[in-house]
Amino acid sequence: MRYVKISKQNTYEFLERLKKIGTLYAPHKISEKFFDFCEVDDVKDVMFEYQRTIRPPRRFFYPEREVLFTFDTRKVELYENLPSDKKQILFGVHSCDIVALRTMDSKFIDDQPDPYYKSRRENGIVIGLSCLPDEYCFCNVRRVEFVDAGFDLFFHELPDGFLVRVGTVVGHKLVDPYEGELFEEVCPDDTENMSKFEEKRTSMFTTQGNWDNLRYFMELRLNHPMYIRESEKCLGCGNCTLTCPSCKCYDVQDIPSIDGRTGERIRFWDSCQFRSHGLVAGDHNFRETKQDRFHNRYQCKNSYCSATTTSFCVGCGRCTYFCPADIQFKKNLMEIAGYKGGYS
Amino acid sequence: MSQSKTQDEGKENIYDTAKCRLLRKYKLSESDKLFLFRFEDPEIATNWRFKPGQFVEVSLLGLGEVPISICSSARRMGFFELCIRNAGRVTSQIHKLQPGSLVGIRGPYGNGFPMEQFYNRDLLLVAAGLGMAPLRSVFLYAIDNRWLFGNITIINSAKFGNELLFKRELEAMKDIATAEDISIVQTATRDPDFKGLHGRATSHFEKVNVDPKNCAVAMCGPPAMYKGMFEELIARGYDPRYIFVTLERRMKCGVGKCGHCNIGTATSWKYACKDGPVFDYYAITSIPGLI
Amino acid sequence: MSGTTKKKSTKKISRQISVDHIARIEGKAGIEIRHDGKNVEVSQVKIFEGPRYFEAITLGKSVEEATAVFPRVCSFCAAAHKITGIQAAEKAIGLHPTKQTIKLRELLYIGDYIESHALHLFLLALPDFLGYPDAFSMAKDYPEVLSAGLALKDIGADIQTIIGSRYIHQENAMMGGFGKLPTKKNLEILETRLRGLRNEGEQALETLVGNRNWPEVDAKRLHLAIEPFDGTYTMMGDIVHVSDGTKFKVEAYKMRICESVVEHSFAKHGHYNEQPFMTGALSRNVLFGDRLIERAKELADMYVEYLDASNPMSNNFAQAIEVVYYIQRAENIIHNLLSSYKPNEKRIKPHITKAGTGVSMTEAPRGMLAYTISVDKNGKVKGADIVTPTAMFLPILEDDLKRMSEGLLQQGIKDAKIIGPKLETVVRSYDPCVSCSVHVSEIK
Amino acid sequence: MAIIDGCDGECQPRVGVYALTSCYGCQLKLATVQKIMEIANAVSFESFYMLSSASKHPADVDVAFVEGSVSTEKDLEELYEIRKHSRILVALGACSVNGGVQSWAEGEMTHEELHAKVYGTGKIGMKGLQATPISKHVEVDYYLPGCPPEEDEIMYFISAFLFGTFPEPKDYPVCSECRLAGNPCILIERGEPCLGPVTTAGCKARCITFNVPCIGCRGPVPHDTAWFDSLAMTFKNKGISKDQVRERFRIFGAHNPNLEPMLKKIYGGTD
Ligand SMILES: Cc1cc2nc3c(=O)[nH]c(=O)nc-3n(C[C@H](O)[C@H](O)[C@H](O)COP(=O)(O)OP(=O)(O)OC[C@H]3O[C@@H](n4cnc5c(N)ncnc54)[C@H](O)[C@@H]3O)c2cc1C
Ligand code: SF4
Ligand code: SF4
Ligand code: SF4
Repeated sequence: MRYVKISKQNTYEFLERLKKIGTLYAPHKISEKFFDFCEVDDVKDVMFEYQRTIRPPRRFFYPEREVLFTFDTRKVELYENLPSDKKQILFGVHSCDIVALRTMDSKFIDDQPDPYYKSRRENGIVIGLSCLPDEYCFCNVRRVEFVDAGFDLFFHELPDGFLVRVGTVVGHKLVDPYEGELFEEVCPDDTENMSKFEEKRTSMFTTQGNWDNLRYFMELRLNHPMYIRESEKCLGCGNCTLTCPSCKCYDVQDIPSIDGRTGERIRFWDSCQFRSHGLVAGDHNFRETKQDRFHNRYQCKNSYCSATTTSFCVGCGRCTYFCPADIQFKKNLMEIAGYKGGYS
Repeated sequence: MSQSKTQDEGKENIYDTAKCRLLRKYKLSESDKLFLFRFEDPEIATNWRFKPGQFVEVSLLGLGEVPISICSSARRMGFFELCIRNAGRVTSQIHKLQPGSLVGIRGPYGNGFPMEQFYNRDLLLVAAGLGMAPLRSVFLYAIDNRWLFGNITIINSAKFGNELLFKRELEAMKDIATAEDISIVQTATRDPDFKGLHGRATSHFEKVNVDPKNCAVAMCGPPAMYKGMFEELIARGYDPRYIFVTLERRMKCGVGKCGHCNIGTATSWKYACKDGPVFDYYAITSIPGLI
Repeated sequence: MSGTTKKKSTKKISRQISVDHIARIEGKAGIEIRHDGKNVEVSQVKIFEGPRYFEAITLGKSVEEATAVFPRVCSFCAAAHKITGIQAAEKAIGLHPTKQTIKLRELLYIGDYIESHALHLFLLALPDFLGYPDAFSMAKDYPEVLSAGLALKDIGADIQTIIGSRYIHQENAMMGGFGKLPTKKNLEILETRLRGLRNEGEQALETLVGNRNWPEVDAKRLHLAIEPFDGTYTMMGDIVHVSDGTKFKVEAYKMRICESVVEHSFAKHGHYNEQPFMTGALSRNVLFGDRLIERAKELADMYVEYLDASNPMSNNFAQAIEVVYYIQRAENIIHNLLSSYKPNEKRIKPHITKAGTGVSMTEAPRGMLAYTISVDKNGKVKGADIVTPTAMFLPILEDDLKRMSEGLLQQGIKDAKIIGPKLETVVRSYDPCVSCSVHVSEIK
Repeated sequence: MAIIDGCDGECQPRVGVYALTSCYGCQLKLATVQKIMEIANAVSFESFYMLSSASKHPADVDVAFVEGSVSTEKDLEELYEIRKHSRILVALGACSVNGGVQSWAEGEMTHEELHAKVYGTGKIGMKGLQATPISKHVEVDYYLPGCPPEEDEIMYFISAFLFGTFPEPKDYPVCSECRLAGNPCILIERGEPCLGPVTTAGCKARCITFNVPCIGCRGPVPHDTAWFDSLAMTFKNKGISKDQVRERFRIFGAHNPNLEPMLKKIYGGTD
């Protein structure tokens, strides 16, 4: 792998140049407690330290709502509405989110590719950024705290800049023109600093241990009382799934227009926490109660993604942090599996 | 199979549909109609293949898409039939279509029944209500390839006699066959006035003319039926490796992406549209939540 | 819709002209005239709207929630109710909003003016002048007139949406400020759009002038309007002027304008010194028209004979001139705002420590609107009183209808099918807001 | 597609727009949607008093939009009349769907008391009623909630009708739209009582996008999936008083029979 270094000052310049390649998105502080990926207007607004964004990065490749087709009923024809091939650059993606994107790929690209997602993904550049965990993070036990694929560049924080790992050909091409100008060689001190950073980071995770057997306990304790207790609190609002970087359910609807013959076939994010998610004709519902739906998410998120060899949940902590009812996903999982301690 | 107007060569949009013309519609019962379709594009018409138990997504522009099992013989190339119940927004409008209308079709989707595994075996088909739709396709497959299968028994059940799908077709079949190798059992579960058999499918096993040890079973009906049938079949010595059922779930995409049809638990997470809708006995009994 | 029926036998032969449902106004009202062929005995605007007891249902609510409920009195002037209510509530608890907040509120209010006037002039009143039952049928022959109207309605609506969150029931306007301020960019876009709409602004006036065929209902009358602050022409101020030369502080409105319950509607009727009076665009023009500036001033001077203080039909013209004026004023306000805009200015959260009462009056598009709100020390509404423009001008409107029908009767016109529509036109010229008028009244 | 059975897409659907007791905002919204002229071309307005003097009442229509709550006996008579003459009846807006802000709970102050308080006794001839949603009196085919309803939902309904169907139902809360809009959560961050979690989606979290907590103008999520208890519990945990919660819920849901039992369950007897 290729490693280069960039100073903090030059990073701003680099971001400035990235803006010329396409639309640059990076974490911004949007309120007291929340961050979100926003289009970068002034590079000084970019946050290099943040825990998690309120909206997951998947939305840049798989938007909340998009028009798949337009149609005309007189011709009985669907007209494809593929995204434009404008470049989208995501700066500051944490490793959990990068793995989450790869779980998305496994569904949307690996098998019967979804042309909309694929096209955006091909036109996307992902630049990772190191982070320090808070008490909501548990990517370490999900084994995704350090990614080795799925990014074009990955920025590791150093006291005086960033150590950059180059992940793909696209990444090389981003570095090449500025080699020597913005990027310099990595010296042993930098490696030492990265080492220290990683050490500090590892020690900061509040949850430790091995979670590999979790999904078996999930199944062996299907009727754990936790489900009843916690689903009582649940508001069924879908925040957990909508903020999750690896949730992917969508719904499709035809929206006709007022001329009585044309319209749009749109898709938009759905959530398994909504009643209609499992509803079929004749009002039969395969996930009838709030508890059923609550349970469904716990099973789904802990199921296994063979492409990343991890669970679909990457431990980013969003579903807990953004739950208005304050339901603690990590804690509840630990309760089911019988894992001890480490929760604050 | 999809074709698209604006796309480049070789690129395909899995959500695009192919135009199909409605050629005929027949009334099967108060709420069910049988629709005969043909692909408009001759190339698709000749190359389109499906397996019994698979389904298509029928698209009515401005209303949406619905998954519907194909219920015709896999042999009739370019033509296929759908048996559709008027159940809501989309299906009610499909019922109003007149011959000559065009709809969009994509598919076929799902795994379908593993017909090759059924070769040289007797067949027991158990349908309840709309379940007869996919099983008709299995049945016609066996008729079309009669030499590959042993005895066939169909148990077709419905709540009321007039809701028995393909009732007359099946009766006619029996008359033609006269031979003992095809048995048709049609029963109404809640219809005292029905002039025929009464009671649930499980109560008519004496009329089943297959060898349990060498028989493949295909079932389609409500989950509640499966539980009872499983007990009955195992007790009678049917080989569990050859018991298959098809499941219904909400579906939007048909290709394992939209997530609505997800079933199972953390260790075995399935999509009914891709990993199913046909599941075998062991899958059903080992994965909680399938039925 | 209209019909003549014989009244039950009384001593005199009394005949009735009635309009069951006046079209093209906000709300459900009818007209009833009883006459003996020459003189009109009874002329009533009958209001069929149900009561909504706003003052009562907000009692005991926390004042912030109450200010979310008040604007639901009326949709046509939701911003007017919102802002007047908020101001009264702020006065009650002694909260002083920032200058920027006040400017933005005025801008929001202007959005309401433009939208409300455009709607009234183009969709409700112009069909009368051009001889159509509605704007849809008018569209075929006057497409450009209508599209000007729709463009104005849109800008009015968009100003309100951008500042207030939507153009009906703006939740973003709150006590102490706004939840979120419009971005600089959005304000700039509004400014540019407003600049491009000056011609549309004059369209209504031109069309009205070109089709002067209104019924004559001349009569001297009292006009009341609030003196705008800072010597400008706008909707906010502290002193009410009366055309007889008297003035009073808005706080005194309860003493000067009395409301009474009448038999034939859920709307109360307002009087000044026992006399009916007029309020609205025409009154503003009569009392403060000299403060108009630039193009609006020119137009007002040019068409001065159309702005006849004693003819309520002139109200339409006064409104048309206000549209021109407010487009200009909105542009100026945005321009001023932008020069020192603070997009992150925080709302002053109401902090309630003691009981108090606040009064606020503003000029809603249809005329004066008054709010009194009393709050207890826990921030709960203890009392509320709302007087709406329609409630204030209903008595004089009824008088005008009487004059109008008497005039026609004396000309020998007795056919209800002719009189009815003419009466409707008079009602429409006032641009009444029927739902406003009934949802309010005093709690003692 | 045939819009009206038996007329092969040729005839224009007839539409009526009516108001009971309300602020007229919903009609105003309908009258001021961007594409009002296109709607006017696609349908024929048989009755729309606010906009047209060519209105008839009663008029036989395919779709009747009814705004406002039933608040007088006249309202009620009119509503029955409208129902009789309409094929499809749509409740337009909060008042008509849920009773609106003017519906108050009996008990605290009865209707007679309220009436007397505002109008005194005796003088008015007309009789007022406790405001109720129209579904209490007649069958309603479709609901367009909101105070006022959203433009895109009105357009979707009308276009879907032209296609011979209804819009796909929404049975999820504003909260989800709030998240998709990328708003910071007011409830989490500021601990203010936001009704987004129990309010029917469709407004794209309009108010919260302006930093204003939802007051529930679109009414509770249908099919009993508005989890009032869970929300009240959340509010309680955030230190919001029973009184505050009650007032919030009452703005648009005063008549909700579950309100008091729910508060009792979560907060117990204390205030
Ligand atoms: C694999 C499979 C095979 C099927 N085969 C047949 C068949 O052969 N004949 C037949 O009549 N029906 C069949 N169905 C059921 C059929 O799809 C539903 O009856 C139909 O979707 C109802 O749609 P609607 O819009 O008319 O009803 P509504 O109740 O109005 O549906 C509302 C929404 O729910 C969705 N929906 C409702 N039920 C289902 C469902 N079961 N699956 C997916 N989405 C649903 C619809 O897409 C629609 O968007 C099958 C379903 C599945 C999953
Ligand atoms: S389930 Fe929760 S913690 Fe896991 S990836 Fe999704 S949002 Fe993050
Ligand atoms: S602000 Fe309100 S609507 Fe938005 S997420 Fe929080 S609780 Fe839900
Ligand atoms: S956020 Fe709440 S109050 Fe605001 S529009 Fe939506 S439902 Fe109504």
